[in-house]
Amino acid sequence: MSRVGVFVCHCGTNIAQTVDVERVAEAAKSFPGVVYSSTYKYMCSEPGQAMIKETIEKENLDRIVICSCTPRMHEVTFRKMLKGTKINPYQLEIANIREQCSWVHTDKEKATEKAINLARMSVAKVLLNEPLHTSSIPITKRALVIGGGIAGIQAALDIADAGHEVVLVEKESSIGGKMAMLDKTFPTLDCSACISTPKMVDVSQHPNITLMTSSEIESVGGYVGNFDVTIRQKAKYVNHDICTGCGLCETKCPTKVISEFNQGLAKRPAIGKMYAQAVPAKPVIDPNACRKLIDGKCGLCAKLCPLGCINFEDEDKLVTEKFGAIVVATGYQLIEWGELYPEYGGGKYKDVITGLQFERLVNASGPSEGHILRPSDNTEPKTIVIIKCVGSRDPKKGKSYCSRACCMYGAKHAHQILDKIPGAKVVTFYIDVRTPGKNYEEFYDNTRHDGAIYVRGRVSKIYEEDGKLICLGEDSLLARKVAVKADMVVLETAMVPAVGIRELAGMLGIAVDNHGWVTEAHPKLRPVETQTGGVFLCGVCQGPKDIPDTVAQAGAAASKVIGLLNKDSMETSPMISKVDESKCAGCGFCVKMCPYKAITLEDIDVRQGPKTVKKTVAKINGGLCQGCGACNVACRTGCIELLGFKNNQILEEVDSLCL
Amino acid sequence: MINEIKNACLKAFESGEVGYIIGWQATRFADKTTPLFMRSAEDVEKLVWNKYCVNSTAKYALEDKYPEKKIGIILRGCDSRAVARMISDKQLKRENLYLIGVVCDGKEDPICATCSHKTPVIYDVLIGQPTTEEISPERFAEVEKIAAMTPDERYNYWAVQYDKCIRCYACRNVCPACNCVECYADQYRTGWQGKAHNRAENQVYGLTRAYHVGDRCIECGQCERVCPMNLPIMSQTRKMLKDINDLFGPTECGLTIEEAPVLGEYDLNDREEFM
Amino acid sequence: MCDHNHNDPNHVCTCSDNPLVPQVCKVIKITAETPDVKTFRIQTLDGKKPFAPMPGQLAMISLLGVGEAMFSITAQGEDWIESSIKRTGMLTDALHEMTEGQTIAVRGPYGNHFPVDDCKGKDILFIGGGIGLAPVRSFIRYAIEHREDYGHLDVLYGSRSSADLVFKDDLFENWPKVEDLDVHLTIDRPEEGWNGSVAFVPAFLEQKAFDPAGKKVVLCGPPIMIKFCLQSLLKMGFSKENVITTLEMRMKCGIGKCGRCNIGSKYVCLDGPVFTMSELDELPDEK
Amino acid sequence: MSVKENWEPKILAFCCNWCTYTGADLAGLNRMKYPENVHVIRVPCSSRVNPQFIIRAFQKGCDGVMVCGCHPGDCHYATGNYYTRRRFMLMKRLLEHNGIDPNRFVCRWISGAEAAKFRDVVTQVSNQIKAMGPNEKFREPYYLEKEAE
Amino acid sequence: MLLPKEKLSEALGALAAEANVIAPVKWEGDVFFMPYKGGDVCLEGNGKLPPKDVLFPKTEKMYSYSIAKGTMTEHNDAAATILFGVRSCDAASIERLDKVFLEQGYKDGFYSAKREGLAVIAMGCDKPMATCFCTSMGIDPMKAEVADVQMCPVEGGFTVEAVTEKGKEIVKKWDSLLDKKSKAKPAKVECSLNINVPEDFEKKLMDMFESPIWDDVTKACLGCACCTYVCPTCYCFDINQDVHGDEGTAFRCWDSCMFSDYTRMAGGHNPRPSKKERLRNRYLHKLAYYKDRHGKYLCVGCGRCIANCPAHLDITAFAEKAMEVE
Repeated sequence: MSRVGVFVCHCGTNIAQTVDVERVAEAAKSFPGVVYSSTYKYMCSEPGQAMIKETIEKENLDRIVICSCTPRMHEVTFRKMLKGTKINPYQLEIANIREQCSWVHTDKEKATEKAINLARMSVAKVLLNEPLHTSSIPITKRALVIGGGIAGIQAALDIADAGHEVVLVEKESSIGGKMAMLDKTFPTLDCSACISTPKMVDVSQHPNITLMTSSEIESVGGYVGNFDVTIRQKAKYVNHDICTGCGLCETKCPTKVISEFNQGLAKRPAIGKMYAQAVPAKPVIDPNACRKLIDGKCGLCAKLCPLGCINFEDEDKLVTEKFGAIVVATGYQLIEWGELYPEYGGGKYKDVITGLQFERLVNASGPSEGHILRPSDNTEPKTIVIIKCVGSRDPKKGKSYCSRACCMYGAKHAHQILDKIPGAKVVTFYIDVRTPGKNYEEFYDNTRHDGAIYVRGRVSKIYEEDGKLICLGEDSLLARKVAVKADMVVLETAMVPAVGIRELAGMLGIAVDNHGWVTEAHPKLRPVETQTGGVFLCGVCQGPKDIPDTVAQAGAAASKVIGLLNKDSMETSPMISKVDESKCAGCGFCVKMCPYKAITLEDIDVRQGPKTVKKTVAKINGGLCQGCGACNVACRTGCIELLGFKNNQILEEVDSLCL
Repeated sequence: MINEIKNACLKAFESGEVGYIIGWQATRFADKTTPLFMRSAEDVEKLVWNKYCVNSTAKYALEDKYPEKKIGIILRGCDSRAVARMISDKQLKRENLYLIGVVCDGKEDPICATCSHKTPVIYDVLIGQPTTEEISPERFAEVEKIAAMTPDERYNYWAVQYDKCIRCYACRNVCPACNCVECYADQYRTGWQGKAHNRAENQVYGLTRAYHVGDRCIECGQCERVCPMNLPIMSQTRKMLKDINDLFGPTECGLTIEEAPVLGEYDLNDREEFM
Repeated sequence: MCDHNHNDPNHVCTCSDNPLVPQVCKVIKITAETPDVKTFRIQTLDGKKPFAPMPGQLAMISLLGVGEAMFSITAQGEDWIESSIKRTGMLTDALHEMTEGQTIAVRGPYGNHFPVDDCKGKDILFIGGGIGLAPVRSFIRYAIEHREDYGHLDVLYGSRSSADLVFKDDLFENWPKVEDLDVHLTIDRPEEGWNGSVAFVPAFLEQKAFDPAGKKVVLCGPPIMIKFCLQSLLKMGFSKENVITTLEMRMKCGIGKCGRCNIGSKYVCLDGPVFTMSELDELPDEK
Repeated sequence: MSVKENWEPKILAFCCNWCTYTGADLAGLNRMKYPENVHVIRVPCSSRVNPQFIIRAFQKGCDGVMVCGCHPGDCHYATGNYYTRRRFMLMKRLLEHNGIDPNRFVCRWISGAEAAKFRDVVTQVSNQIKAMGPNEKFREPYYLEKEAE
Repeated sequence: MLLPKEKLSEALGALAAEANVIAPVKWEGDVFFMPYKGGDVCLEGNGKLPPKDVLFPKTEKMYSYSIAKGTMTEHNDAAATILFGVRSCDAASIERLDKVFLEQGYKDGFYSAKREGLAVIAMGCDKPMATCFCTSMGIDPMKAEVADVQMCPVEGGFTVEAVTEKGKEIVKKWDSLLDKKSKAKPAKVECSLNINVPEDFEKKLMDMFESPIWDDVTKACLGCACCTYVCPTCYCFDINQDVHGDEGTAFRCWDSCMFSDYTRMAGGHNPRPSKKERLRNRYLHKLAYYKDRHGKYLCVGCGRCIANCPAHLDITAFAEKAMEVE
């Protein structure tokens, strides 16, 4: 039989006061398999550990049970201690006779009785503990950042600065995301471009960062440290290696289509940069607009281009690369308010615009060079109504959550209007004004000080009447109806997850909530990690937030990635599940149950009499399995078992309670 | 009806795709038939179709997982659900099977009274007119009868049953949902199930098996039919099915070939009673 | 109640009146023969031999709380019996972790035994493979004790490597000293420091080319070795009834009651484990 | 059935390492008091507890069994306790269908911070079972005989 | 002599005073051999389970031990029992078990203690069931092999004839109830199910070991142990340990050659891997191996395996098919 040593700790008086430790040690001698038992004042102390190590040698023990405080406290300590002995660190069990025995009971007789039971249960389990060894998986020292907004840019820069290679993938033809569209940012009112463009330039010039614009993720395989990601580089029809970005083609292109970057307030040619400060500053051709690509006519840009960079036969390219970590920074988009709010004109009135459209109007590089003009007749509006929580905090018509940043950029818009249009009248309809940040409240106060009128209530209807937009609402503080004749209305609409986030989450094996926001591993403990090892997240893709929080999260995600990539290999916990392939029937009940998608069904060759046949069995990816054990119960045969908590170990523990 | 089935079998053999077909044949006793494995045309002559064809034909296909040719099976309603069950559990491949569905006329088996699927749910060729199906009100009668007792009465009722059990494992070997490679009860090293024949071990076996198949039981009633000691095994699995019905919505197992068992799923707004 | 064949003079039986209930004994000596084979010397609590087995007979050894299994008795002395056990399963694992002085439970002796009588006056060729030498050794020791009853003795034994040779002291010291007894050793794969033969047992057997006249063969080892050795022996002219072997089968009761170890109508624990090759041919091919 | 006066029930509690076990330790840290008959088995997640362990506990002589885990949504492994919830909703009813007194098997969600809730649940279960007396149902003959001596 | 029908329960009551009487009683819808506690017995058919349980219980403690102390105590407490209402087929099965447990070089202590304390009151069989074929196996329904007292049903009661010394003592106890003058004789009875078993059928069966009929005869079998556990002559058992910390008990319990792990060896090799080999071994054991060893068929024709087989296999159908094979 194996030789078990039982060590009962006094823990000063913490245990010895209500548990007769000598009697526990004495009783332990009678348990099957126990050949030595003793007590000591402080088992976790230096001399305590030395005593244990010495006893292991002297008594030739092969497993030990320590009756002391909670394993959550010193399991790691005692396992490290065992590393120095011939016993495998996992042939150790700890009986919790302090937090769950001596500290919570008063009757010494019964507490000692319980301590003996707990010791017997631990001995019964330790007899079946097998030596376990951590296995290590290599780590590819490259990171992938998905999404080129400020979140992705900041994360990429931090990781690259730490010396690791980064690939930044952006769906649009340029990075910059929503921040590039903004004019000013609250609360400091510093110009958005002045913050983001230098970072964008750093990205393009950073030796460690490879920028892939107009690209999307096609498929993700592998696991933490060893992801193989296939990226689809959509056709640009312009050879960026030769192109110098002179812009000649852009000015000559005859077709004009609605510019998405300018939120539909202006037109753009079929070929061109997304916007002036685009990075990379090189044009691409929009295949749905270019006449040459649609019906073979024109091709003017190809003729004009001095360096012959235009190539109409360009195709999508699929690139597969290996990565150690992935950061999701896919950002957000604004809710399609048109069908949701017909009462606001449902998009018919040209002068009822969204917050981003207003940003483009007020932006110096925008379609109106910064002059706030009514999109309908380009005249300067005198009375502007701002309506907040359009789609947010509205479970029936839009989203139930608050989009967090609109109160602040609503106040900013009011400030900009009062600043740019002297004598303008700004009426802001709100439910609550939320200013949850440093200098946020003061910024809001200044705006009201500048003359912005805040009316508490929702606008119920907007209709056009002789060139004016009549906004009917109610001032719930004064309990009276309000009607404002406005020249223009700005709707601060809700943030919703970016298009395609559900498909991307599916590929990465991460979860999204019912709104589509990516689910973090734990809101407080692991806010920038996901359930899948090696996949991190930052920015609005996790939930509505403003730029300061986004940048903070980007730094946090980067530090997590750097922490991972600094190591050559990663030790996986040995307490993971293992499959006995001879008994596995390949039914797949365990596969769906794994929160980490660590189990896959694969075919193996098995000799069956004369011929070999393909048999489907479950296979576990040691890197992904976190050792929760849910699959163990899914398997009726019991052939998938969590090492350290195998079925026979727990059965012995249950049996030994009532011996 | 018998001739149509025989023709279907002959046609299957002519197609050359089918290795053998499983059906029923007469025995020396008028009130009993036994499974028949037809390999050629003349075997088809022995085929019978009467109210004593109570053996389930489906599970035999499990013993031949890598057949050269297709396995033909003549399916009543419950057998077709058994095939659907085993395909959902990935133990049988649909392409290895040639299924001859026969609309069942009810057999000499108590379960047929509460049968809700006389028409096979899966087949390659169907014989007989499909009937309208509805779930019998008596489905959970037995379970409700036991539920009406007090806990002690219930325990004594089951204690007597499990005193009778002789652990012959016929209920396991006939059940299409019991398709493990090696049953937990045969793995002594793990120690789930003792070998002793006493009430406690029988209860462990009875309850464990009920729990293993509870959310996949197709209510074919074979376990009760084969039990030599006439234990009310279906009342255990039907209790599970009744709970699944009440808690997670109406459930009937073995109706499709990609069926996700209830215990393999979860729903965020399941009933919360452990708060 | 145990009605063994009492007519055999040196048959001593101290087992209790119920053959299924073992006797508590102690392990007085454990010698590690090879990394995975140990020999256990067993004695009753009051220092006597639990029973006096005939060569080739088996004993049901059980470790209280773990399990019971059948092992061949490889040797016996004045007040002890010995059994060599290879580490293959749960019980043997536990046995291999025992220390001297610990208690063990034993019952037996079971099964028939080597045909010591009708081998009298003949030469005997003992062939062993790996742990297969253990049952054969009981007959070799018997033959040495009754040396005058038997003709020329040959011991032909092979194993995977030199470290895997069991009973090294017998092979190298004791048996070569016995007159008219030759020891032939071989290992499967070449090893430095080993100048003996390097060959599988069947091939080594054919090199030796023994003369079958008046010679009995005792052959034990893994089934694959027995199959090929038998072919070689038949090629050399041996007849099947002169080749004796022991069979391995799952056994529970050891006294022909539990019905588990039957091959055809014969019970390996009762009618065996010793069979001649001709007897085996009559049994259905279900080994 | 007269309950021997100094009889103490033996109750087994499977506690998930991340929530309930932490809650139990916290109860210890705050020196909260509860009866001595509950013995905790630590499991990584409540989804590791196989409902068959409950039958085993009653067979091997336990008088009550508890399964405790994180609140749904808080599971350290994301979806573990959703499965636990379904499994034990069904097993609890199956046990009651076979005559086990509902108060002998208790499943509760107790988070890492709810030390007081852990104490209250344990105390309540322990007192209930103490009032009910030893559990005779499903018990192995070995324990019934030992009981008889 | 004749025991009137209405005096039967009184007769049994008299015996029950001194020893425990086992009799066929209706329980939970079937007839089982159970301790007789008054009331009437049920004499139709031969009972769902055979009386073998009396001599060879489903689970039987052999010995208990303490690992630390190394002590061992045997459990062999067999009380005197009287087995009433045993049909000739079950009585023959007791004779078959005696050959196994009491002879062949070893006497099984547990079985022999129970066997010595057992008195068998055989009951002749006037209405064999549809599945009975004991006459084909050379068994006389009205004359049991190991009976201490042979009773046969006749008009108005049962003839009583003491065969052994034990039988005489029992009949003595019934002295006041017996009608000594009656000369009633039981009528000859034939089973409806008959197979004429040829001479040395076992030799032919053993030579058919490799014949192809085994494939289709065993195809429909489910591989369960139903037939072995209802069979009066199946005696296979397994020995196991029930360990509780330091104490342990070795017990023996019924086992079946039809289970997959019955012959699985430590290394995983199994000489009988599939149900075909196992059912072949079972049929051959019943109709060949036992006869080859002990001279009598192990099958006593009670028909329980035919009545209870889930797949409705039939050993007599197999026998007839085997006879056709040359």
